[in-house]
Amino acid sequence: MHCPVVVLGGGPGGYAAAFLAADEGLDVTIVEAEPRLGGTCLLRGCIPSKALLHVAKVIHEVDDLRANWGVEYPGNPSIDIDKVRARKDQVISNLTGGLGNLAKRRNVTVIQARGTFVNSTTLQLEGDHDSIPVGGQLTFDHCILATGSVPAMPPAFNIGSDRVMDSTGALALADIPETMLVVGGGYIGLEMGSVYAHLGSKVTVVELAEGLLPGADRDLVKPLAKRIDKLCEGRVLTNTKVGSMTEVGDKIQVTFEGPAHFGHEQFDRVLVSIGRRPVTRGLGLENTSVVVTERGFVQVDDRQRTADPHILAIGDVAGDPMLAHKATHEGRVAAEVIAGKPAAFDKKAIPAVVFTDPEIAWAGITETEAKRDGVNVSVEVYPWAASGRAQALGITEGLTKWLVDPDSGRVIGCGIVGSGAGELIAEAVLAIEMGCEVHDVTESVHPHPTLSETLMNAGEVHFGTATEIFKPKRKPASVG
Amino acid sequence: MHCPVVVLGGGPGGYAAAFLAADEGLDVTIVEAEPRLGGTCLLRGCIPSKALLHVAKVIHEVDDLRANWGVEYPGNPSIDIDKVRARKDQVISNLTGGLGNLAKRRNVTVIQARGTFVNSTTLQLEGDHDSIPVGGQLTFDHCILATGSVPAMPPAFNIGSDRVMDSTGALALADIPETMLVVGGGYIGLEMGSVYAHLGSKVTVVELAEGLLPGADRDLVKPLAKRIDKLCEGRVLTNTKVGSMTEVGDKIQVTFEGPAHFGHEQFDRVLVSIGRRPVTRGLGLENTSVVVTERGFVQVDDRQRTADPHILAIGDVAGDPMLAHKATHEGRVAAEVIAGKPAAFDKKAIPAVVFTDPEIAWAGITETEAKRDGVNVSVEVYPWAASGRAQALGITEGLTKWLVDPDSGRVIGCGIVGSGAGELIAEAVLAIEMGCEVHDVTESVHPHPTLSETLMNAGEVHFGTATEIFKPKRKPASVG
Amino acid sequence: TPHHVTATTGVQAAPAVRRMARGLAIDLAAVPGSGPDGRVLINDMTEFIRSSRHTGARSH
Ligand SMILES: Cc1cc2nc3c(=O)[nH]c(=O)nc-3n(C[C@H](O)[C@H](O)[C@H](O)COP(=O)(O)OP(=O)(O)OC[C@H]3O[C@@H](n4cnc5c(N)ncnc54)[C@H](O)[C@@H]3O)c2cc1C
Ligand SMILES: Cc1cc2nc3c(=O)[nH]c(=O)nc-3n(C[C@H](O)[C@H](O)[C@H](O)COP(=O)(O)OP(=O)(O)OC[C@H]3O[C@@H](n4cnc5c(N)ncnc54)[C@H](O)[C@@H]3O)c2cc1C
Repeated sequence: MHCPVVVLGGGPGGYAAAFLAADEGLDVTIVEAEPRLGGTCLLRGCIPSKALLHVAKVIHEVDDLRANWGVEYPGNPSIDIDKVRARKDQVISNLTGGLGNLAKRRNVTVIQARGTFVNSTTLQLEGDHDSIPVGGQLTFDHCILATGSVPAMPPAFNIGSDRVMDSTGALALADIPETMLVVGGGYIGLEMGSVYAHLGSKVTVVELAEGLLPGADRDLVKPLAKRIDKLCEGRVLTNTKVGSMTEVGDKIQVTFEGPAHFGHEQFDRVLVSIGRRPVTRGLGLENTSVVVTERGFVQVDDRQRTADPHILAIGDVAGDPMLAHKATHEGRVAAEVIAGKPAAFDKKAIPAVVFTDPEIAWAGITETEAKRDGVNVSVEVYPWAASGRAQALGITEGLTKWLVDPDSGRVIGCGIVGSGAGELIAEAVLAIEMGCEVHDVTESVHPHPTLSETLMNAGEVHFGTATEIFKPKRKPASVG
Repeated sequence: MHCPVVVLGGGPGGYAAAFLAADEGLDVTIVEAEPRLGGTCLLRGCIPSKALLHVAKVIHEVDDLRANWGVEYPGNPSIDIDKVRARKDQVISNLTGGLGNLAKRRNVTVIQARGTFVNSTTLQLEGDHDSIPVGGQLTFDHCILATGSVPAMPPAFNIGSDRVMDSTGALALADIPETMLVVGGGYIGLEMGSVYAHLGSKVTVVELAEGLLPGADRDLVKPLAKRIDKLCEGRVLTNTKVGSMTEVGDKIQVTFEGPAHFGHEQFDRVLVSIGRRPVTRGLGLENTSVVVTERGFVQVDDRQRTADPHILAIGDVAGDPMLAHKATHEGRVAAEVIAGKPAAFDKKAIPAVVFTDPEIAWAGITETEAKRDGVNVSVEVYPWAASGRAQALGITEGLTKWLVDPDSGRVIGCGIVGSGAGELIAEAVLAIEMGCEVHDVTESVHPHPTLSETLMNAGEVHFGTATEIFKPKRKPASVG
Repeated sequence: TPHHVTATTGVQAAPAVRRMARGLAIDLAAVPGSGPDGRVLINDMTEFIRSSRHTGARSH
């Protein structure tokens, strides 16, 4: 069978690419190993994690109503874990079912099979699904490689026990263990750890680096670290290496090898969330001209083209940051490039969001990067304690900051920590992409009272004229 | 006493103007009748209403957890109304206390007095506070008039009973009445009605017009109207005039005079929220050259200058929309104009937000206005049912739409209904102010999974290429 | 990383303008920008195209 455009992998990168290519009038086939479209993001990533985080958030807010507002629900919530799981699975089915319908309506063929490259224009299809064409091969003019990534699981932790889980296992929500260790204080570990902690587990977090969320600006991490520490009742072990894991009865015994924390401890479950690995091995890429980097990513240019003229690559398999929205936009670029449209992936800002409570979000250049690379920026910070909305909601620990290019006065980076940061960062992305100067942001009327005002206010800090804080940049008027 | 710049009224317009004028190096005095800065917004408007709406929202979310997520708190919440009120008052004190400190640190003099104009450069100060200078008069070079607005209360409803309240009374939260009538289905009525309904009152809403929120686009109102109807158990009387009110025992008897609903009914409390009236009477404006319009607003130009060369006016007193963020931005313009800066109030988009659940927000041109004025627009609607985030949160009734100028491809209006709409609209305001084309929005990477993506997706609808819905604009690829 | 470089250096233009330039194979650096700090606006593009049509200077 021949199809002009084949997309290998039906995740947020792959289906976005396939659907747009179809909308552009191309004849498209998706090859996906799983019975459902959606990929990591929909089946075992972004979506189920956010559904569970919603439950965690409401439980937290009820605690806050009790503590601070005089509104008290009697007792603790009873949690029917089967219903929680069913609801989460329902959300997934709705969305993945929707994608299936959309593929049909767009005349996109979906083949359920594992594809491997025989050569630059042929895929071998493994599997036993009816959708696999006779002969089990598919030839193409263009293939968009979108095989995504999988959780990294070092052999030392891979001890053949169900009690040692990756993020997929944690999202399966088999039970609410009494005690749980989260190995890795990155965003996935903190999101899932928060969920289990709010559902009632005693969670411990262990992180090799000096602080949680290595790489993120410290001032953004601080309020979250404080909250996580409280949630874990102090059991946050940074600067600590996990040595070995062994199954002991129905527990997992874990040894901590310092430098900050030594000894061993037993947990009912362990979540290993130390990173993700792009899926480039075992795909037969050696039969093509595609170049794979040392770190296992497919090398692409700004049009998502690989070194093989027939193959483009997008999403997690095509490099960092491994985020769904990056995958989607790259997918759209790849589809447009094949359709002959003037697309390129030349983004100035790809937002990153940690959907904990508080949320952390940033886009464009970070303070950490600016320091590392010696980029001269002015950093304009607005504390949420000065925001009427934050006061009304009782979430005054947040902050919003802009990184401004001192020469042009343009905003080139933004960081936010606080409830809803993930929504707020979108305006910052637009501002950075548009090359907005600080005045463009401060003179846009932000609705009152909202947290979006903090973006405007942080801009005002640049001029020393934020209404609700006193941080003059000009000399004060001579007094007397 | 003489002060170069006097601001009459210490609301969000007045204090923003005063603080910026001080930051610009000017010598500033605020004259405010009340003992605290903050005005309507902070003392009896935006801030306390949003604090109470937060409580309402969490109560709603707990109901949703119970109904849909298998997470159940035993029984109903006990609501300690004194604590709720105390918390709300605490929020107000924090913020108003903050403003007091900021005034001090900026060397802004605050006089607690009622000011009236003796002539174009002199205020008479009434009151007995120490801050009033000897002689009780204040002369100035420039006065910024920022006296705001007060609730409209028609004489027919002003029957001298505590049980008939305006928004100030409703926010005082004297009790949680068993039954409550909200007269006027505008944003203030719906916000306060929602609060009382969630706290346990049986609320009835009566509105003269055919639908709630007259003036707002109907597709935005629809999901909210449905929710309000459920919250009020069907007691939403649109197309209905309130005739008279009388106190009968400890109830208020209200007559409904059709055309859709007739008869009379008794309520424990009535909230009259039919609009607000600018404060221009009794100020001695007749002793100045300030021109007041038929509707009672002070006439200003785009630099906030009145017909009197010494007097500028801002905020609610200076015209619609009567919103805090409009007041603040006008205040900043007035301060800059006095300081000789090139400011003008030339906004393309002033957002409006209804902070109910779901929220409604819009900015720029509305569909209703476009129809009325015969402006040719393409309307691009994205239903939240297609959003992964909305599915994960179970809030799929929302929608996001752009109004696009078909000639230039620029976004000129935006409307959103759904949770968090008030935060999301900020990006739309920036886009409209920047003159963004639809591509600018669709090619900005919006983080996944967030509701901000719906702005990008609604933009994609413009091109017929939104991934998660099928709404082709081009002819479908020839099939076979 | 590359996307940060474009954030601080290079020609400033909105995504839609960048897209237009790519489509017409125009080097944005060659287009005089009339926006703040030399930002290239859509109108600058149309003007540039019009004037290059006259002079035949357009690089295709
Ligand atoms: C717990 C968790 C939470 C996350 N939360 C977020 C978040 O909030 N926001 C965010 O942006 N990102 C999040 N991510 C990351 C996000 O899921 C990925 O960045 C995204 O899914 C990448 O999309 P993709 O299309 O490149 O690949 P994937 O989604 O990984 O999809 C790849 C697809 O290819 C298929 N495939 C692989 N090999 C073959 C083959 N040989 N033949 C056929 N099919 C094949 C796979 O079955 C899979 O369906 C999260 C990830 C996890 C694990
Ligand atoms: C219940 C409610 C909810 C609201 N919610 C929102 C919202 O969510 N978002 C929003 O944008 N807007 C909201 N508003 C509207 C908002 O409060 C007003 O638009 C805003 O306060 C106007 O600001 P201002 O500075 O013009 O006037 P005001 O805030 O009204 O302040 C005027 C001040 O002037 C003082 N004053 C008046 N006359 C004199 C005098 N002669 N001498 C001395 N002092 C005087 C008054 O005491 C007052 O403090 C709400 C209003 C209400 C009632």
